[in-house]
Amino acid sequence: MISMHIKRRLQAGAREFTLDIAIESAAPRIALFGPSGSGKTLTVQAIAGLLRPDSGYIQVNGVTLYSSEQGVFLAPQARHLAYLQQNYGLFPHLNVAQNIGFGLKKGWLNPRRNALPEAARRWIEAFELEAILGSYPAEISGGQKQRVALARALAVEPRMVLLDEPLAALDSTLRQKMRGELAALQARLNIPTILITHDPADVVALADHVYQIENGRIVANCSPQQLFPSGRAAPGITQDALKIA
Amino acid sequence: MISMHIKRRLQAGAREFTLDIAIESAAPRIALFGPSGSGKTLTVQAIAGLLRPDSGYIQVNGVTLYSSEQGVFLAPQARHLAYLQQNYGLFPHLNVAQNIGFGLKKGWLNPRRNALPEAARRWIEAFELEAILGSYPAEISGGQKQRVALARALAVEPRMVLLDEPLAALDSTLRQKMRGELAALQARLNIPTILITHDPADVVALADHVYQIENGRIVANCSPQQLFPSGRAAPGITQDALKIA
Amino acid sequence: DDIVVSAAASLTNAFTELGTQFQQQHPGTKVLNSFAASDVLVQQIIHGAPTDIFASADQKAMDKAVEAKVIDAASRKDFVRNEVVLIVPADNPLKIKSLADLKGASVKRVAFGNPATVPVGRYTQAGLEKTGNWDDVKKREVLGQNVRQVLDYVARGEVDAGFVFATDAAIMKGKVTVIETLPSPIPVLYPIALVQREKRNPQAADFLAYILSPQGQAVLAKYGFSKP
Amino acid sequence: MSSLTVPLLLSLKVAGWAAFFAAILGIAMAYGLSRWRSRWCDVVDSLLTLPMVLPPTVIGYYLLVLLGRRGWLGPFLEQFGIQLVFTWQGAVIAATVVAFPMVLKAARAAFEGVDHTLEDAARVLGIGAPGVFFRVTLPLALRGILAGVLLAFARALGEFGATLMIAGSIPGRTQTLSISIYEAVQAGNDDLANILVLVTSFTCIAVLWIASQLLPDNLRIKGSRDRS
Amino acid sequence: MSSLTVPLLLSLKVAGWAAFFAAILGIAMAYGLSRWRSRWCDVVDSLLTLPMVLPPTVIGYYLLVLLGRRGWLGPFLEQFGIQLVFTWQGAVIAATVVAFPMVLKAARAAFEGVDHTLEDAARVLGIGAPGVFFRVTLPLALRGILAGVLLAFARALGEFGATLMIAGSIPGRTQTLSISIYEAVQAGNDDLANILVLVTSFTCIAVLWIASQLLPDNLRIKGSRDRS
Ligand SMILES: Nc1ncnc2c1ncn2[C@@H]1O[C@H](COP(=O)(O)OP(=O)(O)OP(=O)(O)O)[C@@H](O)[C@H]1O
Ligand SMILES: Nc1ncnc2c1ncn2[C@@H]1O[C@H](COP(=O)(O)OP(=O)(O)OP(=O)(O)O)[C@@H](O)[C@H]1O
Ligand code: MOO
Ligand SMILES: [Mg+2]
Ligand SMILES: [Mg+2]
Repeated sequence: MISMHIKRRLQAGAREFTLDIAIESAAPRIALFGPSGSGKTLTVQAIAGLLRPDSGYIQVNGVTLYSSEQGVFLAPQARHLAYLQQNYGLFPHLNVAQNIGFGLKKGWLNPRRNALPEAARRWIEAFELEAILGSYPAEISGGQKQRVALARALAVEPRMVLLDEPLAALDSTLRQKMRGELAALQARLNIPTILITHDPADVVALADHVYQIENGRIVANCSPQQLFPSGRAAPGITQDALKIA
Repeated sequence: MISMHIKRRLQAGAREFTLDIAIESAAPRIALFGPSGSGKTLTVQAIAGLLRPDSGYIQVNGVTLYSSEQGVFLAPQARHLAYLQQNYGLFPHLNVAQNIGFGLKKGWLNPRRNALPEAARRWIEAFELEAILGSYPAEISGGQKQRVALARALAVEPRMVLLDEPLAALDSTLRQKMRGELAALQARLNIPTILITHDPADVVALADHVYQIENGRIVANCSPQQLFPSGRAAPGITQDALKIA
Repeated sequence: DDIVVSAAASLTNAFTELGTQFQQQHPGTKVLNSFAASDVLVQQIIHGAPTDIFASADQKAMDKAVEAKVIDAASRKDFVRNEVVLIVPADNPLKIKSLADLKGASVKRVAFGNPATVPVGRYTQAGLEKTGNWDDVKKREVLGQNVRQVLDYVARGEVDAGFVFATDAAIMKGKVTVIETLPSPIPVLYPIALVQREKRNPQAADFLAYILSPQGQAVLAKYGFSKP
Repeated sequence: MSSLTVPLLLSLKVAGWAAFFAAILGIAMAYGLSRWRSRWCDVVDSLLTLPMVLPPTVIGYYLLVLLGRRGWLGPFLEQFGIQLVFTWQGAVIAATVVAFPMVLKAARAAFEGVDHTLEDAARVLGIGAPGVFFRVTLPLALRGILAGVLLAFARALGEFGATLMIAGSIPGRTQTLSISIYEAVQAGNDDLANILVLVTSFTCIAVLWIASQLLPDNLRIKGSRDRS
Repeated sequence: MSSLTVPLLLSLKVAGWAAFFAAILGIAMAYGLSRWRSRWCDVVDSLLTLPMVLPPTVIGYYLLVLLGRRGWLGPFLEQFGIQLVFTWQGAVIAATVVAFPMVLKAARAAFEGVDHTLEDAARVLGIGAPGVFFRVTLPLALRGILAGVLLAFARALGEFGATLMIAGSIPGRTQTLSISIYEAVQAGNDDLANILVLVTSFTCIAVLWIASQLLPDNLRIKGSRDRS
């Protein structure tokens, strides 16, 4: 479903970070796994069109999103992806309902305060957001923000879903529930997913193939079952499994 | 170590949220556990002095931080606490070294770009931040931000530590390492801690007493062992245990 | 229809009344006065301001307009005479009694119009040069951008003395005292003329005639202007 | 009474239009500058600030040279029957030129303060460039921009030097409140001047206050609402 | 040559001091207003904007009434040997009054745009109120404030009406570049005017450009650095 090989150098003062990521997978659901600062977020941003690689190509479902050779760089708008940012990226001037409906209303104007498109309703119920529809991002909790951002990303029925730690701020009950919702969505729409997570349970439930990133490079890949045989492994075990993989 | 009972009503448009939290604990290390939007962050903000209760009192180690009866409301500056915000709250105009040294340099001027106080060095090593000292918050990854915020909070050697999901954005290796660092800090300084987390392993390692919040109220409290007998329980088990407690 | 008149600032009060009277006699006609320093008016007219009549406070400004060929030179006439006077604040703290007293050490500041840009300044400089007081005054100069600014400075006692038109001094009788009239080598004569342009209001000539008529001259006399 | 309401309404009309044009121009240029990553940005910005640095009268003079009947653009405009000298439209142009750098500077600072990750989020959600601008960037910058536009309005209301030059001071047609005040002060008519100043002040406070209430509440939030 | 450098240096001195005082005043008041949660905030803000709305000449007139030799404060100041009318210090006051609303409005918008959670973070870290202001709030608002201060400087450089009134136009002492330009234009001395305008423009562009380079790079970041 995804085939990419990109290079990009980033400079921050004296420090330099080189991203050199090659992924070639027929699996519709991929997980990126790796230590903090290894390049997971940058990879996903490159796929979304927010980071322009220095060279290489990105293909999703046969569509070329980027290719330095062919001189193709699709604008983020034209990629029809959903991207859940690690910091949520909610619009502070819009309430929860407007945030969720944002991508569903095209054109030059924001959705009205109480207009709620049908397509959004499904996610509001699934993620238990009814009560806070009229609140602004500054007035809701961390977990609520994460759920709103997820609903906003999924509501546009994207071609592919990019999730950067989608469930990190949630308590376990909610996390289980939303994991189920995401899995059901994947099954229903057969929608390719790239997932960044630190939770083995997420990987088992939401991915068919795991790529391990370290220091800007893919160092290994395997199936979730190889990584977490029990499916409910404790963190320590996880890590060991990955090292073997 | 902490004794508090506070009430506060919050209004966001038509929605209303009532916080009514009573905690009375001799345990130095407390965990707050509860669903998203239940009031954990608000409780911790009240202790830090960032949310002013409508009525009640807050005492930490015998020091009255707030009391509506006595008309006491200590300024945040005077409380000598460390607070790790859920969204990190890093200063965008200061690099990582300056952010970490921020609380250590009093007065009207920010620390210089390459000045690194001795007290900060310990945390930079412990949290593996050496490489990014010169970078700005916009140039580092999510997990790096979380570690910088934690180092900044701990560097001032506070009377009490308030941690709002301190390890949520970290991969498991790093999470284990930092959990160990925090536990060591608690043991060394005998420093009271209030921890918000969704990870049972954090609770077991870092708390002596667990309070469960729901909808703005404390609904139960128990020891971590009662909650997670194995110490490495999977999320599903956790939740069931809590429901019994 | 509208007759547009560009008139020197020192004519403000007199021309406002003239316009009103003319309107009463010619119902349906409106006289629109635009007042500013004469040199400003010249610039506006040269650059095509849709004005019908130009009344200047000195010949130099009118000459500039004629040179630029924006004036119907045949209609040019001197229509009033004025005088430049030395004034001091009403209470005259320095007891200035004549031009010669301006030399005194206690006299710190004397205001007058900027000769480069204001007619009254040009008259003042010429007059003082003739009486031989120019260098003494120049040392104490505070330049005004028009007559009224000079008048204001004197009325407030910010300067020790100043030179203005007699007609202006008359407006603030209670606040300033006229010491003496400055002899002027150039006669202080105001010229007026029709502006040369295609769509000039035909009634403009009538208004010009009215200003020159005994009725008009009476109004001007009321404000202190004498016959040319 | 009409000696008060006529210039007042004229002033509001002129300042309103000037603020409007200044806003459009200033916002467009500021947005361009904030996106244009080049060393020349700041130079162009300074160049565009020049109308503030030159004395308004001089701006007025250059406008006269440009737009006058014998100016560079004047004859061209006249073909379409557009006449700017001595009309209120001319006053609008003068006030716009003088006021628009304020919108420019304020809007540029505001645009550069907008969090780019939010614009990114909108883009990924499939919203095209105009949508991103009108739905995310502009609302998030609105507070700063509004401050600039209000400054521009105030400046336009007080504008006087450039206006006097290009539009003249024709009562009822181009005599704005500012010019009336100026003339009242010049004429030594202190009472009228004080009344006019009071009226201007009151009007201006009212307009600015109303405008500052326009900012929707939800655009005032930044970070968490004050909780203590 | 000195007919150029003397007014230029004087102008820079006056505008520099005026921008400095306007910055101090404007920042202090803006900070107060941005913290003061009250319905009256916006009214006070509009009131403080008034110096922009009144014609500069009128501001100058009121300053004269206030600070003049016979004004309300003038005699009191004179006891201390402080004389403001007809001095360059007077010009600084006039320019400050006219320019400070720009800093006020820009700084207020900038302060209100600062994320409060960052100030909270600093407070909890034990930093007192002045520290929070100078180390967090001010740097985060600096971009907007600087825009306002530069506007104020430009405005002060171009200030002319109020300056002319209170400082007079004494060549070499209070005749600023703006006033020189005005006089050259009025006198029809176009060549000199053009040279002076070029000098002003060039100086101003240079000063504004240098100032805009003062903003440290790390204060330009907002959200992630542009990655594409
Ligand atoms: N704008 C930038 N300029 C320079 N370096 C950057 C920039 N953004 C990120 N980096 C660096 O690139 C590396 C990879 O960042 P990335 O955000 O992809 O990490 P990550 O794998 O998502 O980590 P985490 O799990 O902590 O979120 C990090 O070391 C980071 O410091
Ligand atoms: N400024 C505010 N105004 C009104 N309501 C608010 C405000 N801030 C938070 N709330 C509401 O108060 C409740 C508790 O919020 P809080 O941030 O404490 O939740 P939390 O327990 O930390 O949740 P999470 O685990 O998702 O971070 C939520 O329902 C939230 O929407
Ligand atoms: O043109 Mo005037 O009347 O000398 O100011
Ligand atoms: Mg990341
Ligand atoms: Mg929270």
